[in-house]
Amino acid sequence: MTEEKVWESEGLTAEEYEMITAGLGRQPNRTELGMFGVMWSEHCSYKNSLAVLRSLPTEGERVLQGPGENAGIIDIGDGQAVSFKIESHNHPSAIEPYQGAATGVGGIIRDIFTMGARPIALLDSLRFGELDDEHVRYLFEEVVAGIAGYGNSIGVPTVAGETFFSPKYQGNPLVNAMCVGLMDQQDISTATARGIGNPVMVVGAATGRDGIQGASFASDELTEESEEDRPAVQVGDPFREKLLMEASLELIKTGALVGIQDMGAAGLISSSSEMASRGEAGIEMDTALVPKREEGMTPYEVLLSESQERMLVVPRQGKEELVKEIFKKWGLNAAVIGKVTDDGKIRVYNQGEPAAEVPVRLLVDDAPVYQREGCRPAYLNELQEFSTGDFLAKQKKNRRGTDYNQELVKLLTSENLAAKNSIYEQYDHMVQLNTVILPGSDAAVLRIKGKNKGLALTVDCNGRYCYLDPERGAEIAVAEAARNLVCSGAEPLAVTDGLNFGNPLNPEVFWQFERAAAGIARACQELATPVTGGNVSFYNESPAGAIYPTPIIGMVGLLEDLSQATDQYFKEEGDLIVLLGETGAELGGSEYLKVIHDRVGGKIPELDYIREKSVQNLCLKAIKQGLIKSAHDCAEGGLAVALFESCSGNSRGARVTVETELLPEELLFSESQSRIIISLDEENMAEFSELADKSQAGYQIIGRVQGRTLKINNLIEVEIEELKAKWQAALPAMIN
Amino acid sequence: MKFAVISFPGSNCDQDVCHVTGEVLQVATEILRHDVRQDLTDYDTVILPGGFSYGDYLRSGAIARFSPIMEDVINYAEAGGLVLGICNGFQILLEAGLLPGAMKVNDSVKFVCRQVAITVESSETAFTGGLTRGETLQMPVAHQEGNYYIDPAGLEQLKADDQIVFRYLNQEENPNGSLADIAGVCNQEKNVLGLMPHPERASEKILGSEDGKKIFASLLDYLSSREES
Amino acid sequence: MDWLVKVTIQLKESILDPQGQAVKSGLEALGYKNIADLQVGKYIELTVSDEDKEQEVSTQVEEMCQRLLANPVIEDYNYEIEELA
Amino acid sequence: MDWLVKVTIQLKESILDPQGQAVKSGLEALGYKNIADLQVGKYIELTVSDEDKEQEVSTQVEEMCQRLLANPVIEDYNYEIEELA
Ligand SMILES: Nc1ncnc2c1ncn2[C@@H]1O[C@H](COP(=O)(O)OP(=O)(O)O)[C@@H](O)[C@H]1O
Ligand SMILES: [Mg+2]
Repeated sequence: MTEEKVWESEGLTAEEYEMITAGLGRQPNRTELGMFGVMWSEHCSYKNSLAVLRSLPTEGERVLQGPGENAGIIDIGDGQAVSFKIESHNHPSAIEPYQGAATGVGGIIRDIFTMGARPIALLDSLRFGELDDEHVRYLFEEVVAGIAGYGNSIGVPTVAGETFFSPKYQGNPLVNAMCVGLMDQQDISTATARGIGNPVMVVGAATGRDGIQGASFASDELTEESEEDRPAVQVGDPFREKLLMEASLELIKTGALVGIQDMGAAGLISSSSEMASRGEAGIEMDTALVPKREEGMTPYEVLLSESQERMLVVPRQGKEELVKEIFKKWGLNAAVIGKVTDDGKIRVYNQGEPAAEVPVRLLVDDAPVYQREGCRPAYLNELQEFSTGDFLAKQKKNRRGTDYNQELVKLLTSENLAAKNSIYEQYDHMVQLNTVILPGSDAAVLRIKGKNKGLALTVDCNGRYCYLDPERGAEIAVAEAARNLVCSGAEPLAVTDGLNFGNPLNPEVFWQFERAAAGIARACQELATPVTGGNVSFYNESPAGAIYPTPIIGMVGLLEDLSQATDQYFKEEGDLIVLLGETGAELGGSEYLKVIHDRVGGKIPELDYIREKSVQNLCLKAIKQGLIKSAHDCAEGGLAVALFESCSGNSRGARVTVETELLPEELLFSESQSRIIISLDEENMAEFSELADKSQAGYQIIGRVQGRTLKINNLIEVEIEELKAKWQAALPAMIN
Repeated sequence: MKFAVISFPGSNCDQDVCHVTGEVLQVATEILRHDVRQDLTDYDTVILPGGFSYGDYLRSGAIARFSPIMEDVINYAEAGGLVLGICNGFQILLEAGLLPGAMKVNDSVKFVCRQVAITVESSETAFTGGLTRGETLQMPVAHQEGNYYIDPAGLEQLKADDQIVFRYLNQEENPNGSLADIAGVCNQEKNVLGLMPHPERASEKILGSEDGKKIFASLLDYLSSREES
Repeated sequence: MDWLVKVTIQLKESILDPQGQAVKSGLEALGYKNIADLQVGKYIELTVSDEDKEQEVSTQVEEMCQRLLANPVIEDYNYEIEELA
Repeated sequence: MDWLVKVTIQLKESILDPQGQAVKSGLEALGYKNIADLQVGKYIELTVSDEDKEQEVSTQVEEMCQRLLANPVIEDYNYEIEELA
């Protein structure tokens, strides 16, 4: 390495190196340069995304903690609060899928209990290439096993998720995990270092050389060599994290803490400097005092290690022994490594020898922020101009006597619409005894013990929509998430967003990012669901190019009355089936086009907020008045698929007749937004109509729960039991 | 009446069991730490809950079995005390030799969490006295190592002594490939029971099934009639 | 003196090995068709320090296997002991 | 000709081995205090049939390790090949 290019090995640019020398008034030493390298990486500094993220709505009556802390917090009444956040672990999962996914789960769980909340649920949002590829099958199986391995062991149920396959994720899978925690508002903790002289302590696992430079690794594209990028991968220890979680929550309850922060990406340096920055303080520490499991580690290595299952805590002076006692009881280390100072500097020693001295401001607050240029991608014109109407007309000529039964079967046994039970049955989704609506329905519902309240949880995003129209695609993700919560009887409260994109230095990718953020902002504004936190993951590219833009929306909703929890399954013979909203000729970007015609293109469905809100309000009102028995969001695969899903749960049939001008494939498979399929006792229909007539939602009775088959007009008639067996067998069959 | 639930490092169903016995069934329940020796004679039942004690590293239950309190559990069981092991608790009882046989990894080699149907094979224990032989119960399982194994002679012995307490209804319902569809066994004296399904997850209507509560109810009936006599 | 001990643990022969079966079919799916048999077990490597005689180490390791490392109901074990420099 | 292959797989050095740590403290609790180091890995025993040359078997096993049995990102592997009677 030539002397002039030292910054390159730390992932910094020449200009950034200039900024550092100017800020310090001298050249940084090797350790200091390493500190800047990780702190100014995309992963820690959000340097390419911050400007755009500022446009997201973050305020609301229930928001107790917005973006900026480890996780957001919302008020759910009765002095209780919910903390939640989503986090990506894409690159580690690409090279070591089991451990990558497992440590992703471990990291997001730490973010939640750091806030003082007990983790009560996990969700996972997964993207892979197509399963006909051997390596994709390996990634898929190992990622699922890794999420299971960590979540099951630590005893936090994984209650919902989504799984989507497309060649665009070949080589760069997405593994996003969301955690939700419950707490008393009085236990809210923050990641702040305050109070001159207060001790700074490292607690939890011992530090090793694992994961050094993981944050920089996450801020770079995957290359052929990445597989050999050994130090960036860690092995998780859910057993130890369970102990760490219990010890940390016990410690928080004592009130002895000023601040607590988990050590995730960029380890000790990031946690200490961020805590100091929030408290407008300095920190002085000696790396020799950090408990280690390897010999001869340099300060650089100790500062940058990403060893898992560790926390940094700042107790009040004199509480050191209490901290040690609690951690000892749980079989964990706790060591004082330094103290809070008033000079605004991070000062690092090694056995008393100065190793680094950097102003916190320069390291954290003054990290560069770039206003990148976006540029509308060239591919869009062609794809959006693709006319599904013309295409279908042409197809019609060639395809006489379409067998819609067969098309439905083909859709339901395709990878994206196939049943996902073989995934979520690998997750313990019941531990903690709160899961009232299990995975498989629109949203999971958890009870809150001791109260008659419940929480509804979902994650949603259609990356293909976002590829065809990032802004509306993102809006639809928010709307769908809210709709999923409403269908289960909950009022949507707030959002965490996991923004997964390609290389932001590519103007076309940056444009996707900007548009998607604008879409989220608009939809969250309209639906009154503020964003309380999230995660940005750039550089999701493989030699084959960027992934679909994938802004994942995690949403939390509240049920004031748990007895109103509603699932998507038809219940009783004879019940009426009603469709809220309206079906249009909207097959652009649909599963139908992809699966049946191998096409990706067209205009994605419209989103009309007046209709969306009307449909959601009507559905929620009807649930609250006890009028309806099931509600199901009509999404990917359209009406036919949604009806089948409603039939499948309790193995009920349905007779459905819809008067329509639409082509059969449009009626059956169009993915128009703002639609919900409900079922209700005929007795309640009059009362429901009264409600519905006052609403702008639009609705029509389309049939009845009846028999053992699903019959739609004269187009489709399928045996439910038989199709259900095929639907559930499809995914396992693709793997073996 | 008083129950003890033993919490090992990595147990994660200790609070769940405590919720059901304490809140739902209203029996005084204490959670006892693994590392504190304790005279258990005052407790009417000792429950080893589910979870991943010591991360299930090496083999499920292998390390937990040597926790200090296990000596007390063994003494308690040998003196005729009632011991219930659920899932990981069952695995620990096997490792401790309080129950015969051993656990292998599921045939699928995967963790499995779902509702299964099991049948009651013996009503000769304190935990199943209120149930009828042949009765079907719906209960969730959640485990990766529930593939019960015992050698052929051992199996004959189990049958001869009526020690098979629960079986999965049939092969399809069997989530792990266990020998003879075994879901739960007891010791010869019938005071120690281990089972893979989680009765505490099926003890409240809102969670889908109350069949698990029948096991706890049997136990309570047994204990109160014992108190009376 | 320090000793390096290498322990292998396997399911007894008569007992079906689900993990071995899964790995075997995994390999077959990758095109390795001529695997007659495959078993997955555990490999434990440990360093025992400050013992003078190999015999003592071996007694200890035997005990550790019996008590903790293996489950004699279903598993067999084997070990080798090497003297470390 | 048939061949017996014995593969051992272990985590690479500076990578955390939670399992090894747990087993080591388990043994310590049982009174075995002089264990300096302990790692838990996998042991796979397989029989490869109908290959004529050891060299071919070894090429195959090397490949199997790389592709499926181990993940070279975090694991090291070793194997021995024996000719079976
Ligand atoms: N990776 C996963 N983990 C957990 N649950 C999943 C996963 N993938 C899908 N699911 C569950 O399967 C069901 C169907 O998923 P999806 O089709 O995405 O639902 P929806 O269209 O209603 O959002 C949901 O209940 C979802 O929570
Ligand atoms: Mg969805």
